[in-house]
Amino acid sequence: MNIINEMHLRFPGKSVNESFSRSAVSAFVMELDPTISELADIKTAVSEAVTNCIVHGYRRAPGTVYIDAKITDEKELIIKIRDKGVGIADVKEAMKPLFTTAEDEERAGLGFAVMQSFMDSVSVRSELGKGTAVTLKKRIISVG
Amino acid sequence: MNIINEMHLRFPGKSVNESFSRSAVSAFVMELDPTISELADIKTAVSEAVTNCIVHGYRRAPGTVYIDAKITDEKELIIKIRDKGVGIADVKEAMKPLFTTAEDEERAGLGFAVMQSFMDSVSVRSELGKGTAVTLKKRIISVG
Amino acid sequence: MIQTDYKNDVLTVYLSGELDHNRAADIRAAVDSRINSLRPKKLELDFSKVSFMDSSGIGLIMGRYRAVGLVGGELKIKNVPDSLSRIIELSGVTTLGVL
Amino acid sequence: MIQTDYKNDVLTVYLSGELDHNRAADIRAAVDSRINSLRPKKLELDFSKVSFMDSSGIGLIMGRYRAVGLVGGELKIKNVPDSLSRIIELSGVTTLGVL
Ligand SMILES: Nc1ncnc2c1ncn2[C@@H]1O[C@H](COP(=O)(O)OP(=O)(O)O)[C@@H](O)[C@H]1O
Ligand SMILES: Nc1ncnc2c1ncn2[C@@H]1O[C@H](COP(=O)(O)OP(=O)(O)O)[C@@H](O)[C@H]1O
Repeated sequence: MNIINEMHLRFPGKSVNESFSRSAVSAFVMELDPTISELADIKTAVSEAVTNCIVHGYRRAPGTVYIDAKITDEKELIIKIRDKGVGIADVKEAMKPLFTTAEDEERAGLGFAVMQSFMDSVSVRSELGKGTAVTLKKRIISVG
Repeated sequence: MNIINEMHLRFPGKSVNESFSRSAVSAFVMELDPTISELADIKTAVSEAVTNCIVHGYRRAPGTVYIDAKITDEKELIIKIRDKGVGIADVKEAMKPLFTTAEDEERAGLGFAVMQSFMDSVSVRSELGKGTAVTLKKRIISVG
Repeated sequence: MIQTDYKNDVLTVYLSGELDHNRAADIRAAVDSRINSLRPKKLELDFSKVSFMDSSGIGLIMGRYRAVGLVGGELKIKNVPDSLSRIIELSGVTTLGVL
Repeated sequence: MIQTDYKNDVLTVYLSGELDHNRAADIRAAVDSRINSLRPKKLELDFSKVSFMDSSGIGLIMGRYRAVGLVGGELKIKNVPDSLSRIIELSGVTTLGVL
């Protein structure tokens, strides 16, 4: 497996950048000629992870969101989305559907569930007080 | 004048990233609610500058292209596009319409002319053997 | 910013564009102020013009389900585009009988 | 990848999508191979489906002007969308009488 393209993006954790960042990732993926539905899945998963950095990671103090995306020669997209925010105490619990620590803000507790359903794999590394990194992978199926 | 949003992007100087990078900048600018024509101008200017990094800056050896974009509270977009490539010996000459050092590759020598025509201002800093940085500015006119 | 319609005790809200966390707060405020002043028997959220939605949209649906319930009304969501059917199903809101 | 049409000594090339440096090389190769095998009296580049173009597209036009000239033909460009008119005018290709 070789990396054939990559991009590195960082921006302040402001809500307006949720839309910007998923569009940027979407533009990066175009090289793989994804279907509309694959593209929608990727945008949705990226939106969940970026929103989590902003809503949860930087809940106490604003900070920078980092996206590193790679494309392999096997048409796999690997996206790491990370913050240097509060971190997650119990990742396993956090990933359970409907679990949320921000109910009053109408978070549904489904961000990780959506990422898992829409991508091939989701892995989370987090340390309290240090931040959280979510790595999403999806293989784009060639058509034709 | 205050910076209200910014983004920093880097990617390898591959031709496929010409399209990716202008789309990413375009997505970043959406916050300013640009007209379709303003958006097209920005995409075109960014495409010229990024293509120059790839075609000229990294002519001898591939390298990374860097984009730093900012939005001010006066609705000004400031985009710096730079490479660490060969640099430009005579910037004034390089900026003249129809001047090109890559005629055999069908470069028209109009990249800088397009940037100047489509943006409010273009400034170039370059050092031989060190690289080139082009800064593009454009104020987005509010509608309504 | 959002288009609404009120007729025969039914409040219809036409959502549009990309429904993410950034947009959800404004929509929530606009819809809740109408719910509280009109106290509709039924709140209809029309998704036909929604081009994108993440789980923030689910939170918005659940929240309006509760908000309209508090004034004795019920929620219906309609015209969900095919592209959103997966996230709607995954969310389980269908079990609330809102569809 | 590019659609072409040849009739009565006229070679028509239907360009589409985003015409940048990345795309230009492939288009150049495809068009020049047809120019050299067909030796058309006229080459028409149809821009109606081009959604974006930077100065690489100008280089492509100038290059085909020369390439078709070498086999005794002339170049015409047609159906230029409004969105591209500014870059076309700025380029000065209009002075070649190709429009
Ligand atoms: N980047 C992050 N930083 C800190 N906590 C996070 C982060 N991402 C997720 N979490 C925690 O995991 C929980 C579940 O996340 P998720 O499934 O996306 O649901 P939601 O965002 O709706 O709460 C969050 O409520 C939060 O407690
Ligand atoms: N990033 C760069 N690195 C090195 N040289 C550059 C760079 N950008 C522009 N140049 C020089 O300036 C010239 C004019 O650039 P431009 O007006 O964009 O026309 P073109 O790209 O068609 O040659 C180029 O031919 C090249 O010699």
